[in-house]
Amino acid sequence: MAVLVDSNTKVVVQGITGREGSFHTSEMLKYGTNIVAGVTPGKGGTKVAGIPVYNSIREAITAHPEITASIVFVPAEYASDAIYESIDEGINLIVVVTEHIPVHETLRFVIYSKYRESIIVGPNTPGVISPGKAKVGIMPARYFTPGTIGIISRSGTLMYEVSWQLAKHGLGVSTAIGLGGDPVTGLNFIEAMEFFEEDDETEVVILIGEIGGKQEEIFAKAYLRGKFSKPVIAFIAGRSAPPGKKMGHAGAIIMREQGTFTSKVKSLLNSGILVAEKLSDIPKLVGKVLKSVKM
Amino acid sequence: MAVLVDSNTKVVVQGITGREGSFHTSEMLKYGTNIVAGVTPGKGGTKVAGIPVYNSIREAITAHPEITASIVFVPAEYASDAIYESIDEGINLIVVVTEHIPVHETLRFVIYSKYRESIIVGPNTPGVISPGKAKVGIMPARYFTPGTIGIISRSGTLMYEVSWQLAKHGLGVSTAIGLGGDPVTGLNFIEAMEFFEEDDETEVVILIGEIGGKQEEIFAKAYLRGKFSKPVIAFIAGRSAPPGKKMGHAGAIIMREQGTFTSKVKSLLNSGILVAEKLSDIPKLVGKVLKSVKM
Amino acid sequence: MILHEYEARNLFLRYGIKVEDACLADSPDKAKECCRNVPAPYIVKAQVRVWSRGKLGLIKTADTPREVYRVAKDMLSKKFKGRNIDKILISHRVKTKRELYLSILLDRDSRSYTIMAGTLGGVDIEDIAKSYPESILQINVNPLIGLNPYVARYLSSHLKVDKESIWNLVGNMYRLFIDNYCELVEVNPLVLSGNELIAVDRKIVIDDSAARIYSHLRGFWEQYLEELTKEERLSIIHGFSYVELEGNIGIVGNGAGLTMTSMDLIYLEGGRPGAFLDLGGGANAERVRIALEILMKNPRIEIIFVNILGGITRCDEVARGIVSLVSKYRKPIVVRLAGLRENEGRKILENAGIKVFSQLQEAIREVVYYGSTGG
Amino acid sequence: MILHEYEARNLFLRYGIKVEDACLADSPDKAKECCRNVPAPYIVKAQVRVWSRGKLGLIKTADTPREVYRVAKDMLSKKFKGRNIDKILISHRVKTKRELYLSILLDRDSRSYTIMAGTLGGVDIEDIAKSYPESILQINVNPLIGLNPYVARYLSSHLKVDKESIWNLVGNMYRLFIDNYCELVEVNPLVLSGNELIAVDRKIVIDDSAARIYSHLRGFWEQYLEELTKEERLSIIHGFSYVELEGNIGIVGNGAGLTMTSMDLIYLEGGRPGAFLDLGGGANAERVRIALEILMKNPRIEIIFVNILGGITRCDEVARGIVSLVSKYRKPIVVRLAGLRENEGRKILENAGIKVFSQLQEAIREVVYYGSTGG
Repeated sequence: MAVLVDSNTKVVVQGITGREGSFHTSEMLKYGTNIVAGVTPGKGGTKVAGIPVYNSIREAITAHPEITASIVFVPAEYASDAIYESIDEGINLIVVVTEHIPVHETLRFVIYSKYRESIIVGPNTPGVISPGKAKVGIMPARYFTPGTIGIISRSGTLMYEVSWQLAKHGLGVSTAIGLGGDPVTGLNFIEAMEFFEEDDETEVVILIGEIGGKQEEIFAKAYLRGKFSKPVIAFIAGRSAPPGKKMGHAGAIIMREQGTFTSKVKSLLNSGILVAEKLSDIPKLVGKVLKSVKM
Repeated sequence: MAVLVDSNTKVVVQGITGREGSFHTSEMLKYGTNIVAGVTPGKGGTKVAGIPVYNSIREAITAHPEITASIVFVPAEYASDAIYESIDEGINLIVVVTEHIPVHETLRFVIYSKYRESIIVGPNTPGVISPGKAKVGIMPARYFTPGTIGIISRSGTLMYEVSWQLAKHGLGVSTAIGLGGDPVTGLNFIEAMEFFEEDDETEVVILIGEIGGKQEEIFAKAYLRGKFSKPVIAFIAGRSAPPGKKMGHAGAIIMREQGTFTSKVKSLLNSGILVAEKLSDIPKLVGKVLKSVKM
Repeated sequence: MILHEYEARNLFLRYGIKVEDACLADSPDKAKECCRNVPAPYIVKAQVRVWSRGKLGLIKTADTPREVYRVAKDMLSKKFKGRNIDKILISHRVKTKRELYLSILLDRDSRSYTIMAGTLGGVDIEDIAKSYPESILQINVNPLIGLNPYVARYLSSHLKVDKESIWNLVGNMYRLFIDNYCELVEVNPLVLSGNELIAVDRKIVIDDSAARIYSHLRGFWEQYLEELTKEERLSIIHGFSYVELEGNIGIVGNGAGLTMTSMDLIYLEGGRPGAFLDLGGGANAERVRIALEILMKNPRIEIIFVNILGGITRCDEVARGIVSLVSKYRKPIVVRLAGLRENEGRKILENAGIKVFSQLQEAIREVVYYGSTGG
Repeated sequence: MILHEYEARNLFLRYGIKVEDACLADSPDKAKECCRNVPAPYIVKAQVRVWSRGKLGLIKTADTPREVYRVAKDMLSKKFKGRNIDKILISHRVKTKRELYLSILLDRDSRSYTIMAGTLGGVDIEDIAKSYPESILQINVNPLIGLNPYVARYLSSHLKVDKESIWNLVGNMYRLFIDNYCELVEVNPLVLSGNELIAVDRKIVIDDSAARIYSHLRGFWEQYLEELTKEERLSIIHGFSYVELEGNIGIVGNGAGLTMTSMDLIYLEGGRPGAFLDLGGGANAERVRIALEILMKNPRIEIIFVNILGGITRCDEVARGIVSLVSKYRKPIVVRLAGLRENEGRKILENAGIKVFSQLQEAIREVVYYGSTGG
């Protein structure tokens, strides 16, 4: 088992004819992902990497009713429209790779997706990978090996880094979910954890957070209330970031947003979650937890 | 057990100082319903039937954090605002008695309630009663006796009628839910049935439908797919209604809406649901089903 | 409420939608005069609130002002459903490349709006839906989200019209639909003339509940009330649902479900319902009296069945209301009554010679028996 | 991007919100001239994009035009964060009954907008929130629903102001907030003068992603870019996140998380980060070269740490980009590189005398050592 994506996931690529879209279509196909169609308005009838291209999601679904997921490479200006199209046509899982979508637009389609019961991952996400089964995203496959550890990360490259360090210690990943670096995303930590909690194969979950927002604190509170039973190990980036600055996608540091490094680590520890000081401590902590899980 | 309301339900009455609001507050109190507060903007500080009145839902909840449900008697012009107020303040169950709320407004707050996970019953509903426990509504108590039969009805008076006929045959009701007579309502048949499906006490459910819309057909399809395990007995009003006419709240008969008597009865029967020809046949059918359930 | 087509046309104009040249007339002379401003050839349409006017012979073509005069004279002398046809619209018959169909409606079951676009316009959409379902494209629009640009892509590709034109049109129709609390906004046919999209015939249905309370809809609402009979108007003011039928039994009940069920049972027992009157919520004595009076005055009605399952209503009050009317109008009444002070009410009625039942089925049999024997 | 206060004031005016009399000046003479149109007494405010100007001495009062001249001269001769203060706003100091606080912001965690209303305005809202939390009312507004009338009831009762006035004000602020893709629209203080609500000082933060693509925000965006250093501008054009810090180690990474973690590790090992540069997605050779050049030109930076965990990027290309720069600028570089053709890349770098690591922790130690010994 794995969460969100596996070998049964049938993918349509939105924005397949663009530079990013076509490149990653090939990469995903190489990995074994089941890509069945692509969409670019006006480019219907062509092919990319052997995959048929359609003018609209409805056309794609009419030809391939088996489609269950979409990955979006459409530029920021047109991304929201493409996402609404997929939600409205009933696609269950929508992975939004696009960066720089205005946050007001994200807010709207994320709320809408909850009503329609579509799952949105991202925007600004590397995507989701279930090693050995499928990747619906842009992550480099080489850093991921199959296993029983779930990863939920706000940062893409840290997700690769952690998975790689695990691999070097002989530890593998069930599914790694990149939540996306934007201030508002479709899945948050709690919602992503709900999938892992239900997944028989996942024994422990690594949560990679960063400064900004209060998601980690909110997760910690839910964990403390006993919402989840599986062990969680956390790592928070940004301990040395000066206050009031935007560090990459670490979110708008608007006043009144407390999400500091200290408050996050404190509430996580307070909820019985192990917090790694350095990335390189993670495999060790996982090893410890797995041992206690096995007992 | 019972669904939606019971003796633990703590109610705030919106529009408590109006004629309907104050009258039914007394009636509900007489029945034993746990009413803890009322709201009418500008009337804060007064009392109705001994219940304290507040200017807003937030004030009411601050004083009575135990509130779990609201019943709305606010006139149509202001009803939507009152409903949004309750949803936004986190009230779980909102029973909307008000008639004549414009359907566009209902559509919006119903969709919003799903996102916020508030349950709306109505508009234009007699409410919900769990006989012997509590009524959050305007139904006459005398027709309802406690038992193991769930009722879901689009019509108020038919719900009373059926419950009364059951009572005369020694059969009682676990909970009766009036969906409300408007074309768009918060709960539909499927959503209401989900509650009964989970309720240990309910053995059989009576579904009272009428012409207009396709809700009954949609329910039948879900039932056929095996979504529910409990037996259902249906009754449909309007077999003799001439096509193209609005019969009371039987909904706007806009063209392209097929919901005829025949199509409803056909799809219900087709799904293995018993359909009563006359109201008076219902107790007999229930008796039969209960016997087979017991075996 | 179905708007008159000329009201709909005015709304379309106000929302920047291109419509055909037309002119409203209430006499054959005025109709001929209209032809000065409207170029030939013509189409003459009776302004009545009904579906499918074409099938009912309420739409005629004419090529000259003289012919318009003749058609107008004929049409304006007719009655439709008991009312005089008093307004006709003289429209220019637009030369067309293609006739299309476009509508937005409120779909109660999917809890959304639905856009329907058809490549075969100008004919009854229900017939088309049956015979050529693939000619109709459906797009659901969520009320909280509104129109997304992809809607224009879908419409443009299905209807084979320019994306920008259809985006403008559907955007304007959508604003009209929302602002005016419409249950339906329909263009049929939508005509492609040159490169322009023209809304040549239109239908708008407005939600009565909204028309009742919002001042910007008051004009339509008052016009609507004005055209009703006194009885229908009275019903609307009091929140009744009143429908005239073919038979001789008048049915009054509180609640649509109960009233409909009474009608169904009468029908199953072989009786002929002649009017349906749902009191709605709050069946107090005064409302019952007003409702009864409507049925008493209806000449087709020979016997009245009252079905009150009150609970909260005081039955003695209701009974007194009924009794006061019976002496005045002398039509037989059968009553099924239950509620507060039921026994007191029953006594009052029985003293006045009115049969009272508490079981629905028995009451129905009595009514049907009375009805078939002429009281 | 934080708007300048005068830009915010113009937006407020355009949305029909009452503001104080004011005039923008870029010289002491112009400031004095402003006083002809703005009645005394005055408040003079430096136009810089920063929070809490009051605390930083960037807001001064003045009672006469002469005093305004003096204050202006002083203010315009100052620097703030390395830049000249070149614009000041001369505002009329409004007589007040009460000072209030009102803002709308986008709350990522509750996935909604939040309205905050405070009865104590004119001071730092964060201080107030700590000391007098009950003085602040919070109302969440769902983006798909917008403002409901009850919001006016809540605000009016909390702020003790007339319901209609506050409904107008919050409605206009909300439209401004939505139309301009704001992360924050803030009025502090909101002044009650007579019966009028006047937005006397304002702050607006606009979402950079929206400003990048929407033409109606282009004016603000271009003004913003114009005020940046060449390096910052270059960063924004290429989608980098560039932040200058106090130390001597420049950090380049792909991905905010990885770059921040590099910074954290350097800090934990005792090194002093001097600049943070996140390349964002797509770390190709050209982007790496441009980013490196920004750091090479930063005089405070003595050593550069490059952390590329590419995977899809061809490491040999990146390596060639780095090598070409090193010969030109001669600052030491430590590289952590992983990805496609990693070995080829490593060879190219090592041939140019650049230390390459594949383990992050080892690379960090090397950088910190270099950094503390001065390379």
